[in-house]
Amino acid sequence: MNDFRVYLVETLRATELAYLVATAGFILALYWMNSPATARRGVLAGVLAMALGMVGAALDPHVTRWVWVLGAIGLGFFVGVPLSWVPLTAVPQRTALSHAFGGLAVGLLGTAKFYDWLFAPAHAKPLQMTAFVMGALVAEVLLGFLTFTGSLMAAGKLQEIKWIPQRPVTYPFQNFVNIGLLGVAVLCGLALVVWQDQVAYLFPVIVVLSLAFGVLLIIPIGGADMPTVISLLNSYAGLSAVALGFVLNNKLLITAGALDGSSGLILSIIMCRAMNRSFFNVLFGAFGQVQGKAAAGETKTVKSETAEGAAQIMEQASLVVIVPGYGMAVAQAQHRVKELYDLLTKRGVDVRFAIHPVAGRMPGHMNVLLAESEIPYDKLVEMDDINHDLPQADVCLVIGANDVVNPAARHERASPIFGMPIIDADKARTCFAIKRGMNPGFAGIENELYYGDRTYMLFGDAKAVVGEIVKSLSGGGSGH
Amino acid sequence: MNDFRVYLVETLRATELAYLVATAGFILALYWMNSPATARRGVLAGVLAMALGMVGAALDPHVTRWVWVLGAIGLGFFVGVPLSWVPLTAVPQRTALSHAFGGLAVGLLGTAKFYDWLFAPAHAKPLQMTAFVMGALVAEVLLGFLTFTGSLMAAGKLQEIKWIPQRPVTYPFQNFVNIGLLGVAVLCGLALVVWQDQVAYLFPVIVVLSLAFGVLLIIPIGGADMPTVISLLNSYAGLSAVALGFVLNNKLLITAGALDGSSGLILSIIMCRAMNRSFFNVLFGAFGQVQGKAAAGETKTVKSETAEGAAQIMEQASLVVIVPGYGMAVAQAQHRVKELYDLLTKRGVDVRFAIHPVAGRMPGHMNVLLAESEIPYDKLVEMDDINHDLPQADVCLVIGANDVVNPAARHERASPIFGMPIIDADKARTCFAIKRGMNPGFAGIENELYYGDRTYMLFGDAKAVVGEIVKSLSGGGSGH
Amino acid sequence: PPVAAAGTQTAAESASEARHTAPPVDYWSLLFVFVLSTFIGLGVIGRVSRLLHTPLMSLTNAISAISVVAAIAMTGADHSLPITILGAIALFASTTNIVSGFLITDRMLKMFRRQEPK
Amino acid sequence: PPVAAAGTQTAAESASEARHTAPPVDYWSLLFVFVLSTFIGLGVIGRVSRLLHTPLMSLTNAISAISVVAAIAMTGADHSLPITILGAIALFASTTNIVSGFLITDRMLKMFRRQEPK
Ligand SMILES: NC(=O)c1ccc[n+]([C@@H]2O[C@H](COP(=O)([O-])OP(=O)(O)OC[C@H]3O[C@@H](n4cnc5c(N)ncnc54)[C@H](OP(=O)(O)O)[C@@H]3O)[C@@H](O)[C@H]2O)c1
Ligand SMILES: NC(=O)c1ccc[n+]([C@@H]2O[C@H](COP(=O)([O-])OP(=O)(O)OC[C@H]3O[C@@H](n4cnc5c(N)ncnc54)[C@H](OP(=O)(O)O)[C@@H]3O)[C@@H](O)[C@H]2O)c1
Repeated sequence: MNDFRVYLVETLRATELAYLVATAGFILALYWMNSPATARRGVLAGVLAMALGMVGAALDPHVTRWVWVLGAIGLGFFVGVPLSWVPLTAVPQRTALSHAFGGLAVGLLGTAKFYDWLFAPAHAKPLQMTAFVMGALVAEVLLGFLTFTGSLMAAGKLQEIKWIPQRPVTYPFQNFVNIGLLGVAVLCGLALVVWQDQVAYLFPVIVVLSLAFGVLLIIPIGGADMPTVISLLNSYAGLSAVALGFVLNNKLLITAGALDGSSGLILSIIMCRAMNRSFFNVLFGAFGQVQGKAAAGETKTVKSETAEGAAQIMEQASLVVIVPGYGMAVAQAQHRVKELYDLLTKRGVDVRFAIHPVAGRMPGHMNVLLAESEIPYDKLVEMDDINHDLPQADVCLVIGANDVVNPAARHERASPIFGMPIIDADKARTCFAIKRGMNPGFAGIENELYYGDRTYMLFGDAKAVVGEIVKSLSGGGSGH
Repeated sequence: MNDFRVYLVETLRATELAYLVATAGFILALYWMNSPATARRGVLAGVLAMALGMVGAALDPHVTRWVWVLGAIGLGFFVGVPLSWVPLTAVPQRTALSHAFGGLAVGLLGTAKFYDWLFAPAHAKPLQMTAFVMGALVAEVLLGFLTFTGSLMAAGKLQEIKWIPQRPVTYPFQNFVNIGLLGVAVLCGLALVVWQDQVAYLFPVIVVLSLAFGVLLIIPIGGADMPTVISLLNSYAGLSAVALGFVLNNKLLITAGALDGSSGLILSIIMCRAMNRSFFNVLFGAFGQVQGKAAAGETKTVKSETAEGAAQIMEQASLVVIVPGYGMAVAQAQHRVKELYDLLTKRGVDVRFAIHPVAGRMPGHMNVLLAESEIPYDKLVEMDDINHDLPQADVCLVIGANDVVNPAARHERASPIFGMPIIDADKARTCFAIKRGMNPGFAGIENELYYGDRTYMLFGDAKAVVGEIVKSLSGGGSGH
Repeated sequence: PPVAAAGTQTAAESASEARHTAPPVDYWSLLFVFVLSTFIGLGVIGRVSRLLHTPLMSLTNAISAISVVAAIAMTGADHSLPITILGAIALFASTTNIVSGFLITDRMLKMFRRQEPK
Repeated sequence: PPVAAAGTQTAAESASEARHTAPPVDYWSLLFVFVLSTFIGLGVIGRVSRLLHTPLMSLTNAISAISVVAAIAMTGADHSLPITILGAIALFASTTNIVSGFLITDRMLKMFRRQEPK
């Protein structure tokens, strides 16, 4: 058995081959995500690539402690399977938690590698600790542990755990403290690169500093900015895998890590752009800290409408555009929305969904929820396309969206969302807005849409209100 | 000076760095070709990358014979600059000739490397000739010399050189002979891989066989299929550079060669698809061999029209679609077409150009010609888009196009072009077709479009006929 | 090119030592691999459908657990107990990510369907 | 991984010899580089505007003259005359391709212009 593995690995180079094929598999996995029609094939490619990579690693003739290996893998399955059953609203938290696990794994591997090298007798070092390798090892440990605590904090903020403050926590000279901390960690790393095992005691210092830095990096960022931060942490996780690949001379780690790193980067750029904010603003802007300045002076009045009234108007419409937002996710109203969609479609009304890139709390949030309720994905229209149609829409129904339909983004220079592209709900002939009260959304500002001439509020929980509309549609129009 | 180079290369790894940056440059060069607005930036990136690569190579401290190096480079400039002045109609030939040069260079380098290794004393071999390296070397030489003679043949056919037959040359068992020849070359290669310098005499055999194979591969292919073949040869040239990279452990050769190889492959696939033919059919189909079967039975009649008549009708049109083809290229009519475009546009007529992917004799042929005459490129519409507009077009003016507007592709199962997507010239209200006589186009078949109810022929050379239309437009309508 | 200058050792020492332990590494190749993969990542991710950004996040999350291959080697080879334990924790954590990441991605993707033809 | 089994030599021989001549090569890294570049090529070329397929052909033609880097080493280093001559011919041929390829591509691209705003 072991001879056979030696033959496979040393003569046939089976590991290298497996890694090469696995790389191609990961690339295809991401490539196939370009359309929902091929996306599941992409997952399959990813699973096969990962399995191939694991088999390739297990072929290594040095791997003999099967009890440990299989035990850890089994335990991983045991925990991983239930973790995949979380409700869809908890997907951001799960992703963050998962990044924390990933960061921990990479950090521990780096630590293990370091001490393995340190304690090995001089004539049989397990790896040649050149400056390059030591540098990569330090970068890997730093990124890994930083991702670990940072992601834990992010997960906590998203889950709204009590003892983790949701609002940004700021204190004087915060950025100086953070940068100083990072600077010390980097200096320790440089010292290790130069003096190697003579300053081995600096290694635990780096570990502690990165753990602390992860926490400090996240606390000044508001809970609602967490999706962007998670994406960025994903990028860090990828980069730490790359660094591990440099340490171990493992090309699969490098390719998969780089794919990951670029993915996280691009997603956070997309989010920042859709919010018209910069990276810098997200990371250091303490967004969502100032609050309540919205409730200024003059009292404006809103008109409200009943669910029955709204149902009647929608029934007569020829084009209804529905704008879902974070409120729909909170209320879990997507299945009711599907019933509404079915009823209106049956009556010959053309119903389309306007999807803003940052509606909800993670990129693509609305798409997943609406897909869950089995609304066909060709009815989900991107912002730029639907804005062409909105002036012709008879009704625009806003379900728990706020910032993404706030016209202040178009003209109010002082507004924190100024310049963010929005869905032109105010251009439809009639606009109905479902929300529980007059609370602001994520950006913490008032929305003049609600005070518009053609806007009518439908106050209440999104699930309840849509349910009422559905009831009056199916009751009143059953003989239709 | 030399010490400095040693320091740069061995300590700073300047060559590797230059190659890495050059690789990124080549990728960006191709990436920027995605739009005419950025394409020239792409050329700049390519030039800089190439220069960086050359500098990187010249940093090698072993490079000392500057007279030879600079002499050869100078001579290359001396010949290369005039070669870039060829008229645009000769671009396919120039490209083919250039591939021949490239193939020759790679082939010679492989040969030089082989004999350099063979004649070196056993204790100072310039490279470690593992099975892998020998295999790569053989592949490189094979592909290089095959590309050399194959491209020369292709250039000859395109230039219509007298002693190179235009029509496919076939003989019995042709494919067997070709495959046999290739088989022998591959066997010789395998022998070299196994027995190395003991069978060194097989190396010249491989060289001769690949030179012969290049010729034999091309002669059964018709002159008009040359563009596809050139693209494929481009792909081979790229692969041979990759093989050279494996021999020399040079990553820049591998990356640039692979970019090239995939580019050639994709372009030939695009061409094949647009002609609805398979690779196999192009390479072994002897297309264009059978001729004249078109002139069958019944005599149909065509209507012809004068240039003045056509001018009158176009003047009154609101949408004119112009379909250029190979005949426009032959007649060099593009500047007259631009005058026609200007006159009609000035009169408020909407003029658009319908560009078929394989109109002319190379991909993008029509675009380049029309761009040369300064027609704005946003007026050049791709086939699928223009086919939507054609039923609304008042006039469709076909200038020297034939196969790409042949309705037989839609319904005549027996036709060699059956299934090829075409431009729906027959759906316009009126169709004018400019050509010199009733000769068939590249595919050698009759075109029922010319016999249609709404089609009128404008017989004559494309340049002359368009010139007459322009004259009568500017004469008759000058007071407009 | 492989043997890079080691800190306190002479080149000859480190080279001969390398034969006993691990072969010298061609870092420039690794850098090439990194740069090329980054290009691929940027190209491929830019083309992912906006509909699928949430599943994309969980898919890349699963892929980032690729450190599992290093964890297997660390856990399975003959190391001292503390190192084996660190390796096993890493292996457990990565496997969890792989399993839950792929499963939840697939669960989400299953929900996307086209309008049924009527 | 680098030292692959050489035909007639023992591994030790070839390794010691390698130190004198050229360092051992990590072929698997090179294969990775090849596969990754091919992926990039397929992705990038598929996105090239159809308008520009002719200039693309001459641009890739220029890029395929990358063998120039090998030709420089072959011509410039201390080799026997026949080999230097072969190298010089290759260097001449590649330079020709580079120069004419880039120049003609640029000449074609210069011709593409947008509708001037009126
Ligand atoms: N998607 C992303 O990737 C992402 C990432 C980071 C940040 N963001 C930010 O998140 C925001 C998303 O905008 P959005 O318009 O979707 O949401 P929003 O602006 O946060 O507004 C949500 C609205 O829903 C209402 N609501 C909450 N629970 C409800 C329930 N159960 N029933 C009915 N209504 C309910 C709330 O008003 P009441 O309390 O009055 O009901 C609130 O005004 C943007 O500012 C975006 O920049 C998004
Ligand atoms: N573009 C590519 O990449 C590519 C590659 C390989 C093959 N092809 C093939 O090439 C063909 C291209 O189609 P096409 O419609 O452009 O051309 P075509 O079918 O070859 O027809 C060209 C027509 O132009 C006429 N013509 C020639 N010289 C002329 C002149 N001086 N003035 C006026 N008319 C003249 C000819 O008729 P008269 O002799 O009667 O005047 C001929 O019928 C397709 O079959 C395609 O598959 C293209």
